[in-house]
Amino acid sequence: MERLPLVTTSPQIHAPGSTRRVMGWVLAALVPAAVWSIVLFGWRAALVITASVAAAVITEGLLNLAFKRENTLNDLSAVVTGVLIGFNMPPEVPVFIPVVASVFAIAVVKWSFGGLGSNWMNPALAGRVFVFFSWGTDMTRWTLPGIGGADAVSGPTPLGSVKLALSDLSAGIDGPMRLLESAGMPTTYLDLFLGRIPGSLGEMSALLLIIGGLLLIILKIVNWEIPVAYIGSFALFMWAFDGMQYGGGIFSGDVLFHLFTGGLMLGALFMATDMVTSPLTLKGRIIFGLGCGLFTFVIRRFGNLPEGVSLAIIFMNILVSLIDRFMKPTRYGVVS
Amino acid sequence: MKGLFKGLLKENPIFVLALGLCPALAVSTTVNNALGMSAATLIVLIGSNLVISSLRKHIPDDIHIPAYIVIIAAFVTLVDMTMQAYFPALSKSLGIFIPLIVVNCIILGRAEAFASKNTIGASVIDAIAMGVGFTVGLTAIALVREVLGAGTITIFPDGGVIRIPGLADKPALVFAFPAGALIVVGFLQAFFRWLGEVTNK
Amino acid sequence: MTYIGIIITYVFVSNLVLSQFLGLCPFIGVSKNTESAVGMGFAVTFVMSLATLITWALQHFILVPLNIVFLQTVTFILVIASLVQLVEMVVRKYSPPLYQALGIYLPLITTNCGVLGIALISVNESYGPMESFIAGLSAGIGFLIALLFMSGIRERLDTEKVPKHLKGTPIAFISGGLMALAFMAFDRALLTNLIGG
Amino acid sequence: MNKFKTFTRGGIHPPEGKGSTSNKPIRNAPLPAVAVVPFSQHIGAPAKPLVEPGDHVEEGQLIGEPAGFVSASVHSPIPGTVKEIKNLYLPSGIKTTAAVIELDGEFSRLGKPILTRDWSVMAKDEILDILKQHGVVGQGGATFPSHVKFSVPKGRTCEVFLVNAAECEPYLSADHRVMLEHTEDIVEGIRIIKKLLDPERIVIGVEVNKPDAIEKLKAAGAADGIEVMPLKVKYPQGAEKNLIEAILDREVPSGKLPIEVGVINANVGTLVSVCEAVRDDKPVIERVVTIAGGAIAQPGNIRARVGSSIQDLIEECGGLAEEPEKFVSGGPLMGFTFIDLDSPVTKGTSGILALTKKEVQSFAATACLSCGRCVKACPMGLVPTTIFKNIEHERLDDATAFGLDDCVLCGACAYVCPSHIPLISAFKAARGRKRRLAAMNKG
Amino acid sequence: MKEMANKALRLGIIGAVAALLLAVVNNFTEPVIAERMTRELTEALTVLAAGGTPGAVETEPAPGVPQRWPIKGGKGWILELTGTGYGGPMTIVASYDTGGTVMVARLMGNNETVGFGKKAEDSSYMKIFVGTGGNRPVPRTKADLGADADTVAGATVTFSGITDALRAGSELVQEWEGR
Repeated sequence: MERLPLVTTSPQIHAPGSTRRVMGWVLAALVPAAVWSIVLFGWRAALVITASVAAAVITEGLLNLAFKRENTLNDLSAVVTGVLIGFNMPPEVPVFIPVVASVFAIAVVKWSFGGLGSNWMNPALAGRVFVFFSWGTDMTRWTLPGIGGADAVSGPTPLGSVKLALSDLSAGIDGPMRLLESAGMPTTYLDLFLGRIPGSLGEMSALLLIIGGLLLIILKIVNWEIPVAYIGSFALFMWAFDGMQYGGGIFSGDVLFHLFTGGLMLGALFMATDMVTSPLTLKGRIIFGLGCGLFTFVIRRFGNLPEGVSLAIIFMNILVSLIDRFMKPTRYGVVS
Repeated sequence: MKGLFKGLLKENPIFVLALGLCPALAVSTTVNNALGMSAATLIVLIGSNLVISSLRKHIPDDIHIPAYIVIIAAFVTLVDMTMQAYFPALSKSLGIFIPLIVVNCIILGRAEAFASKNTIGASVIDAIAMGVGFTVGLTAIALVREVLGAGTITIFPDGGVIRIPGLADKPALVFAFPAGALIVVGFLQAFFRWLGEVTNK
Repeated sequence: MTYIGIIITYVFVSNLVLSQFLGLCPFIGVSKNTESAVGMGFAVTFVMSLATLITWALQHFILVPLNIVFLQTVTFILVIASLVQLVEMVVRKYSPPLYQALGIYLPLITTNCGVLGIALISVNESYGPMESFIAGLSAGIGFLIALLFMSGIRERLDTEKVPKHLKGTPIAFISGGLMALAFMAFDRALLTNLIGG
Repeated sequence: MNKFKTFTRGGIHPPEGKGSTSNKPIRNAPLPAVAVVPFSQHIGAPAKPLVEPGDHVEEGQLIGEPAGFVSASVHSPIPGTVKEIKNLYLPSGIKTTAAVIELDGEFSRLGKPILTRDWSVMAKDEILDILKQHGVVGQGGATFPSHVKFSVPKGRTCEVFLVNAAECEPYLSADHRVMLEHTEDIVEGIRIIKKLLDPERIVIGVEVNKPDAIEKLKAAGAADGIEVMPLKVKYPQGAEKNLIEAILDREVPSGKLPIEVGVINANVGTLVSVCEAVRDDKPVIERVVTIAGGAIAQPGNIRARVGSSIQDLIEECGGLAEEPEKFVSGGPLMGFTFIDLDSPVTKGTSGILALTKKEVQSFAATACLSCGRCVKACPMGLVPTTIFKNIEHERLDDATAFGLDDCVLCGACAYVCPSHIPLISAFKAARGRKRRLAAMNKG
Repeated sequence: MKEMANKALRLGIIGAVAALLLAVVNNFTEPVIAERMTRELTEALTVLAAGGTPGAVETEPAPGVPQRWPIKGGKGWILELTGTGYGGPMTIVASYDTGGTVMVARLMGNNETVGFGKKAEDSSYMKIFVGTGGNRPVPRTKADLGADADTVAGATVTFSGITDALRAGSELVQEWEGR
């Protein structure tokens, strides 16, 4: 007797796709940036990323085992969280920090809410912020990248050094690039674009991140609304108001400098777009993106912490449920 | 005797009844602060339960809330003044959370639910039970937060500090802040729920 | 501090719930759905702004001149309790719809330590009458915002697969913790630069 | 840029899969040796059987009469003897009684000249009665009895009569072929309905993937002032609420019928039946069925008698080329799976699909990622994932508040879901549970 | 009416008793508290005076210096200084010898960021300034610190705020001492 045909409820056909496929493409899109970080910082970069991935995967596996839940490692989401945490670490970070960040991300931020899909805050970012406030000094020790291993010199990131120099700004400096020059850092936009400046492992090259991000957008793995609204509004705010602290007028900010530094591309393309923790509707996503842009600007421009991307996104994560509540699509035939 | 232990697990004010949370979180950065706060709360609890249950026949129903509040506030102020005078360091680190014992829901709650209806003896025992439960809860939170957030266990501020090797040099600072406090309370609540279930079996 | 400074301080930087540990009971207790969160938030804001103003007057015209500051706690809490009663009566009499909306939350406010807390903080910071009022108002708004955010998250969590023992208040606390983590972005440094620069 | 009209919310574009059948003329299926005729082929009360085992029936003889206001007549598709009245399950899961008729005797209609009546002299009630007597039901899928549908309730007027020729379900091309081969019957059917409803406008909505049909209908309907409106290809254009929005920009209020906004609509197949019933005095005993899917050797459109076994139709199309993953009655998005190939064709059977594993793409469900694709796909502006999660947590009231009852079960959400969450299955189950709860509360 | 009066009376009695009780206790504790506070101040100043005896307080001797205390016998000065950190004003208390060299320094009030400027509250942080100001200048930037640089890593603005204040203090002391 041949096998019986399936009995299912409609619809009888489905579009191809699965969580595993989504996560797999995200990983693929992150590979170039990962390779580049290893090229720039050597084996330490590989160690940090591996450690955070291993910690994330082991934590998820153990929790599944301990609480007798079905195995969820196959969906690759823990690997993505691990890689993103690794990407957010400075190169010389003590290895226990990314490990703690991964454990916190998986166990507290994701698992305690019910696992993948149930968490409301981006686990990788929450993990990063947790260790950032816990071990601030270790999380802000940077090295100047060099092909085949990092330069021994440690210094602040471009944004950090600009913050620093701004506190004692002398006349005649018309923008962050000039400040970089005085801090002895590479000074062309191309250097920023390709990642020849100090920074977290994964945020080095804006170019590679944009390529990966575009790939995901073209494949419709992630939506375009959030990156466009985020980068657009952030650029606008920076252009409009950032020039003022250098004595310039309105609309004199150095947009390119801010776009290519401080993990903005990593945040806008790979973290803010996390489906689980971003709104469901198009309108909602645009509002979410605008909010991320605004808060990144506020934190970067006025805060003590130079980067601001992580905090802006997790702050907007808080609002996602409310955005979803108020930005529901208009229902057919229902007059409000 | 049974009444005395109910506050520990089954009716633990912090973990099961979710009462008195604000001071529990605010002052639980070190173990000794937690113990100081617990002592203050215990004294106020006993005092107010004692007075309220002995006056219970003389306080008409529709003025009972203001009357209780005055009694509780008086005890709180007493404790506050005494602490300022004789335990200045503790008083300084507990700050406005000493006067805020007034609005700690445990105290008014027990006054209304228990002391206003029971004899003096029973009320005092109830106060002790709740106070001990509060102490256990608060100390548990403080222990976790101090160990993780500072890498130490402070029993007396001068000399009684245990340093945990490794952690003391690089503690996870976040646990000393509201974020860490709330997370610790969440997990401890879940843990106590589980413990309650296991011990009931 | 300027009025703007006070507003930003108590709405974001020193948010009662997320960085001062005040008003946690209602934060957990009344945040199960958005409607009641907003109702409670407004009721608290209203009482807080009035209470800080009245306790300021009490402190400056009675307690200090008569040298009976030791009665501060007793008198403040009495003032707040009677204020809540009064507000409840007035609202019930003159605005039944408002009473419908806020009525059930009013009695809970007496034991909201945020109200007494902000009154004591205002006195400690030696604010003037207007500053006290604004501090009370913005502390209330900060409370409202935290409560609203929390209710949004909890409504979502109602339909998620939260593990059994963490359901309800524990997961609400953990959510609150993560919220507080995000609010660490708004430190005093940011405030200083925002209104100073 | 094409500027064809379509509905505004949601919608999906699954692979059309119509190419293998839409260009092939309708073939006649061989007459069945045994016809299994269910008494419940429509929405509403099952027809009341008029025959008993042993009875001899003529071709087109009434064998079941309407048992209530919303009910329809059933006729014998072939001449023969009633062998038994048995219970069976239709592919849609409906349990019904059916007459098993064994072919025997002479065909009274087949091959005979068609009698044409002058219906223009008939009264409206007379026409409605003919529809009732001849068992005309909606053939788009809902199988709503036509004599009920075309009776305008008191106090309402029908401004627009919409002809639903969207045929948005993938694979199906029966309506497309009918439009090409029965153009005149359709127009005649419209004329009859025009007399009944007296609408201000008559619009035929056709998706632009059927250009030949659009041309033919335009030419045939021009004299009667019938508008043919090309529509952008998008599923579920053929769902009546979405079609009304697409063509007229009107929205039927939640929980109401299209007449609320002055619209009555009908499927093209129904119009052919209306025409045949009124003009030719022919009851509904056959229909055009698309036989398609990757597993069918020679897919095509077949005119089959009601009651023919599906097995026979598949044989007629060359049998199975490979082992199918699923058999589906209807379109792939709203149709039902079935196992029993002896199931009969009914008035509502628009297609029989034998789908391969590759076409089906079914996976085990994983956790919802809140990607929002279901929200983007929903033609009713709902948030399917939220409704689903509320059902999952037994919050039926909340699910209802989020629009559970507005869902048209088109399946667009479940089709696009990358986590393969059984959204439609949950919605159907929840509505069933709600009905049972309501019944319990009443009783 | 009578009932109302009865209730008011009862409430009044409770209030009066409570107030009376508190007044009595306050009577005992108030002097203790006052005495303790003076003692604490003296103790703190004694520590700052580094072996000397602090003298009477003077307010606003110079802009940016809210208070100063001379160390008896002309041994130097204790200054309360204000610096600007990332979170706004910080209060620093430091004692100088007559040459303007920092003897003891403490960071009192500040609003610096957790994990960054906040760690300046540790006593080890402030130790790096002791001995600077006179013959050795107060460090201007972190680079001047050499091996100690790691102690202050990550919080440059706080660091500059403190050094600026200490340097200004040192200069004032040298000015007062007529150097």
